Amino acid sequence: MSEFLQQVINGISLGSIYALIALGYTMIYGILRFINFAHGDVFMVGAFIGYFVAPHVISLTGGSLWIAAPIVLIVTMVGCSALGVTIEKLAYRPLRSRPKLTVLITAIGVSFFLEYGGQLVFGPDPKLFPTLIPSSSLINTQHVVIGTNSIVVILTAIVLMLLLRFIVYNTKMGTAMRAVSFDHRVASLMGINIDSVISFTFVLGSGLAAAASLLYASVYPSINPLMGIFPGLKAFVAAVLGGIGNLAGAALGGLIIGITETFVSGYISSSYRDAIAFAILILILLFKPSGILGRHDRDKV
Amino acid sequence: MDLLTLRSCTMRFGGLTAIADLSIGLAAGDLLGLIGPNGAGKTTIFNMITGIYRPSSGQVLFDGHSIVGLKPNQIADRGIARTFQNIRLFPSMTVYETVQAAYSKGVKYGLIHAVSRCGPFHTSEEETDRAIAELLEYFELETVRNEIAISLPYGQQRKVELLRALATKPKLLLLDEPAAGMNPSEKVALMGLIERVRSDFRVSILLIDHDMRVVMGICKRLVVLDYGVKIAEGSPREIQCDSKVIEAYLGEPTE
Amino acid sequence: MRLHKSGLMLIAAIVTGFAISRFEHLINPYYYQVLIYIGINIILASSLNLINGFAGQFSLGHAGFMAVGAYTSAVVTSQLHFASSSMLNTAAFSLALLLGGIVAAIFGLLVGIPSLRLKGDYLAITTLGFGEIIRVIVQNLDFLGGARGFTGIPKLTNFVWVFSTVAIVILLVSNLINSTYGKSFLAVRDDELAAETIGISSTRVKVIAFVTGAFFAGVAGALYAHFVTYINPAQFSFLKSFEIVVMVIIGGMGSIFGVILSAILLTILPEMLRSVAQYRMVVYSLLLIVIMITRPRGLFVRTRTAKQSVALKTLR
Amino acid sequence: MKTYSGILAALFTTLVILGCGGGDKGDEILIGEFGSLTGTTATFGQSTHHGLELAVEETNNAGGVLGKKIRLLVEDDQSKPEEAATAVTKLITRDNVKAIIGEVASSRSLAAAPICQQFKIPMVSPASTNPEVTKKGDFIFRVCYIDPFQGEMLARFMYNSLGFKKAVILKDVKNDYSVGLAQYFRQTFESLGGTVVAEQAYSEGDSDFKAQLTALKAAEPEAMFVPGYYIEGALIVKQARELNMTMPIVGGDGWDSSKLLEVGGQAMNNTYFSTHYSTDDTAAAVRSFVTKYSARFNERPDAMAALGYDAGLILFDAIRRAGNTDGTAIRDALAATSDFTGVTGSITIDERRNARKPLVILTVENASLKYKESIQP
Repeated sequence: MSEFLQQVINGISLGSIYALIALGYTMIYGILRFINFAHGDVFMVGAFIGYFVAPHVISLTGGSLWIAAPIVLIVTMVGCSALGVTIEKLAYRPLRSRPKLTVLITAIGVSFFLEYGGQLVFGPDPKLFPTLIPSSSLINTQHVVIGTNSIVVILTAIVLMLLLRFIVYNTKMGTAMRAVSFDHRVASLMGINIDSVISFTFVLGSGLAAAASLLYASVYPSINPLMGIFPGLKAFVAAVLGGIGNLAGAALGGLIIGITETFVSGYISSSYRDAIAFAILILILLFKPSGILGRHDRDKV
Repeated sequence: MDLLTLRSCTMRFGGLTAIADLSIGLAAGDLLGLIGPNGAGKTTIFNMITGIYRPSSGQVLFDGHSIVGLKPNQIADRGIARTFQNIRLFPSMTVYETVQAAYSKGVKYGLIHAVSRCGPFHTSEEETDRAIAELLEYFELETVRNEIAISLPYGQQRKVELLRALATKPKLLLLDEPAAGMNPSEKVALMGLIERVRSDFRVSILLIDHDMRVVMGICKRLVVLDYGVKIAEGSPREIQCDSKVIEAYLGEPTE
Repeated sequence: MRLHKSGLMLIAAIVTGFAISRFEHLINPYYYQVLIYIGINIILASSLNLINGFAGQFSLGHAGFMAVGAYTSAVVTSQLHFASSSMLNTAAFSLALLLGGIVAAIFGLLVGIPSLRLKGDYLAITTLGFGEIIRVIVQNLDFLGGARGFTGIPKLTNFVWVFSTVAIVILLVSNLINSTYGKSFLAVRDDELAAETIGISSTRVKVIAFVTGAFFAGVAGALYAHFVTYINPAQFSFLKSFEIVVMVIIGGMGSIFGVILSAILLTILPEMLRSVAQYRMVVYSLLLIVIMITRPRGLFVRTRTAKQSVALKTLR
Repeated sequence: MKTYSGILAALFTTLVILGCGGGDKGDEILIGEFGSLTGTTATFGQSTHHGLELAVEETNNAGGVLGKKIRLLVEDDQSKPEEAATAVTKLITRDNVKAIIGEVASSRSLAAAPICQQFKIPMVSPASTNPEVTKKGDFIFRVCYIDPFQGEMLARFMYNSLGFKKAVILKDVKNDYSVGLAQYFRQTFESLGGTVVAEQAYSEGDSDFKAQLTALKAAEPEAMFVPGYYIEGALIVKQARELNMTMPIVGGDGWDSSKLLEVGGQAMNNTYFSTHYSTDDTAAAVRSFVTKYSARFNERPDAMAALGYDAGLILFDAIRRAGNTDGTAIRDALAATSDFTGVTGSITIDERRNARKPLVILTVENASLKYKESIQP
């Protein structure tokens, strides 16, 4: 029972990180209808920005992590947002009216570029991520341990998700985003500037990926240029699982993948973990192709 | 016995009823016109017959057998072919290839023969080639046979689509607003062609149009639809005098 | 005479292959090796082109089929290998290639079935998932060596085997596509619904495409395994699938000749970039992005009419 | 069709022209290195490369070998076996190298070894520990010990020196090295009378191990064996400590990196791992290597760097003894290597072309490495 409880906490903590990445995937998909394969690598770049920025910030703030961490978070989010918008402008925008497949391949190209470029610039060896979240155990019994890490991860994820929800549903830009995701043409007829909405979406998505990367790196403090591949892929699976284009779905999908993976690792075998995430995905798609919370697109005749 | 029978068919999308309790009969050799204002549910009926939608309730009988629940390609195999309101040609194909695609189902050889080019392959391909050539000639399309179909003028695209449907050798042809976007003289020519096709290919036709005058000339019988409900049925003359029809069309631009 | 044209072409190709193989020892082994990789990549890209380019089903799981073929054939030859007799070797290897292809085709059927319900991105991620599942399963099978890989595969692949297969694949795909029968593939790709309404079963087309494509991916995997002589699951990850997809896209989906050229180009390019070692993957990825922006329909495809481009644009 | 043929012709021409040249210039001895300079295990490839570079520079500064300078040609294999095969073929047949050094990962060495054997070019692997590698032929050597030896020694160490009877294993299923080590450890440990009460697995590149650790903890082990690479090793130890698992944790030579303590910190206390040498070793060879390496690359050498360095020196020594650069002569000289004083100990090449040399066990106390003991073969 105690083992079970521990696994649930491990799972939620991992799942909320997946959820943050998945939100970026799902928003970009909702607006542009293509899989931004480079999203996982934006996540990776976020971790490296944090790696380079954090020591300076920490020394400037006199070592107080409670002040330093939010500053690093903001700097990283700004950095990743700038990267996301740049990628969109340079690589995706020229292709906006082209077949989705072309954009998909371009996204794969961008992903390779960031990974191999990262190996070149940052070096291929793993780096130790500095401590941003003061690590101690909140609950520490013989069998169950809950550290500040897990709690901070879960709380930050919840706050960011609520913030995102507020932006999407209660601001003018959010309304414009929803309009664009519904129909580009109609939205532009309504006087919405599609370009700025898309840029804004990349700002939000990449910012969330940046936050996720800091949380991830704080819990698992080894970062390297290829670290984005699997979390990115899993997050995408989570987005599809929840119903791609659906914010609540992405969060739910992230949690499901995180918890399932943890349970499979703990009770069956971690060697099947990567396969299990995909197996769930395939089953869901076979029985409910639009995902758990997704709406079904009907082929218009 | 009727070739096609719709027996109290209803089609609902969520809370919206697109077709309500509709019954239609079409005898072999008939040319039945289905008219009604925009949004009356005409295309929905076609989608129901061709298996794209499954009716929420009711029966669709073709040649005496129910075709509800069959897939579109199975229904096409039974002998129902259609055209689309917003022409759906294959964007990568020439006119010839488009017709070839319609023949791909009926070739007298299989995958192994296709890839190895032996057995009945060459005989069958020659037969198909001759048949396509005849059809292209009949529709006066032989000069554009190697043009990409969707690069042709609108009127010719309509013809190619009609030809593609006919190439499947249907018993029943469903034409969805074949005259849309044409000028009056083109419309007249097209109606002439449809009438000729009906007799030359011994095919029954169900034709949709929202413009009554287009179909008056060639249809012996008309069904009028409004908001998914059949409001009148009869000869063109009877329909023209029907008060409900006039009411439904009042204020409707009739081009 | 015309009746046997394909057969003659095939025989000519194989005879040429044999003739060249006579001079095998004259070719620098490095070029020889690159040539073999070119051949294997042509098989992989052409077979994926059948699924992606002709049947319009976007698959990201080709490396999985390749893995199935590679491992199946490796098991067969490790059971049947008679080093002493070249006749028996040939027989064993033929059987291994065939079985590799067949088992991969069975997996193709398994993957093809979900494709009946899924489209576009969903299909892409599902096929990617299947590929990864295959890899993970192999990784957990001890009798296949698990993560440690399968060693001691006899080196049976040579120029003749590879380029005979290349000839067969190209001929087969072009014969299929240029036949009336094959038009059903293009029809499903162009407009699935319209294809259905003229009696074409999209189910059948998709399943045939997946099974045939997987078969040849399996054969390519078997050829690969018996050339490299060592295989491990990591070689068949989704990155390998990406590589093959990129070949198809850059060659031009549905262009037989373009895909062959791009398979050649993309095998040689990394070799040419060897001198820039660490930079080469960065250069490669930049090229990929630039090509997609400037020649999105592929490097080797004639430009279509404007109207057609518009129509194709709205397709997916 | 015409333009296509044109393009095709152009492509083939490029293939033929493609980097012609290479070959001996008479005053140089060409040595080929293939390694994972990029890709998933790039960090090992680069360390080995640095070590080897240092060996080449030193040798050349001291006048070279047989009166000639050593020239090192490096090919990146992107951490992929098929790339390793191509790279080695190119080095041998296009560049005409006299010997090959590589690779760290056994999977790539296994792909390259048959090619070296075929062309009768000696290959020296710095760190491939899978026993299969040198079985590929009599031209294939290595300067490290093999997995069965290491697994056995670690099991004996845990059972005899530490005195534990109940162990658990957490291995990397994606990594052939880790799987092998786990297998040999288990065999020996059980034959000694110990029990492996639970075994769990993770995959290379993972960074969350809490699920597996929670399950292992439930088996109540006295000690844990974590064969794998340092980055995962350190994370596993760290997370284990967070989960209140205080038992001793033992790792293999994959743990040896300065990063281990950087990542693990104080959590690494009470861990042990086997390696090839200790940087604290007072032997002259080690001290000079550590000093020179740190000065040249601005980082402390890890085990891979030391093995790369030794692989180079042993090869150059063999060429010197062979008296010429003929492949067979170098092979015979390599096979006769005996008591060579390398950074990683006194190395003798045995009849299976594996290195017979001591295994060093280090422990961590107060977040710094301490020499524990050396186990002679």
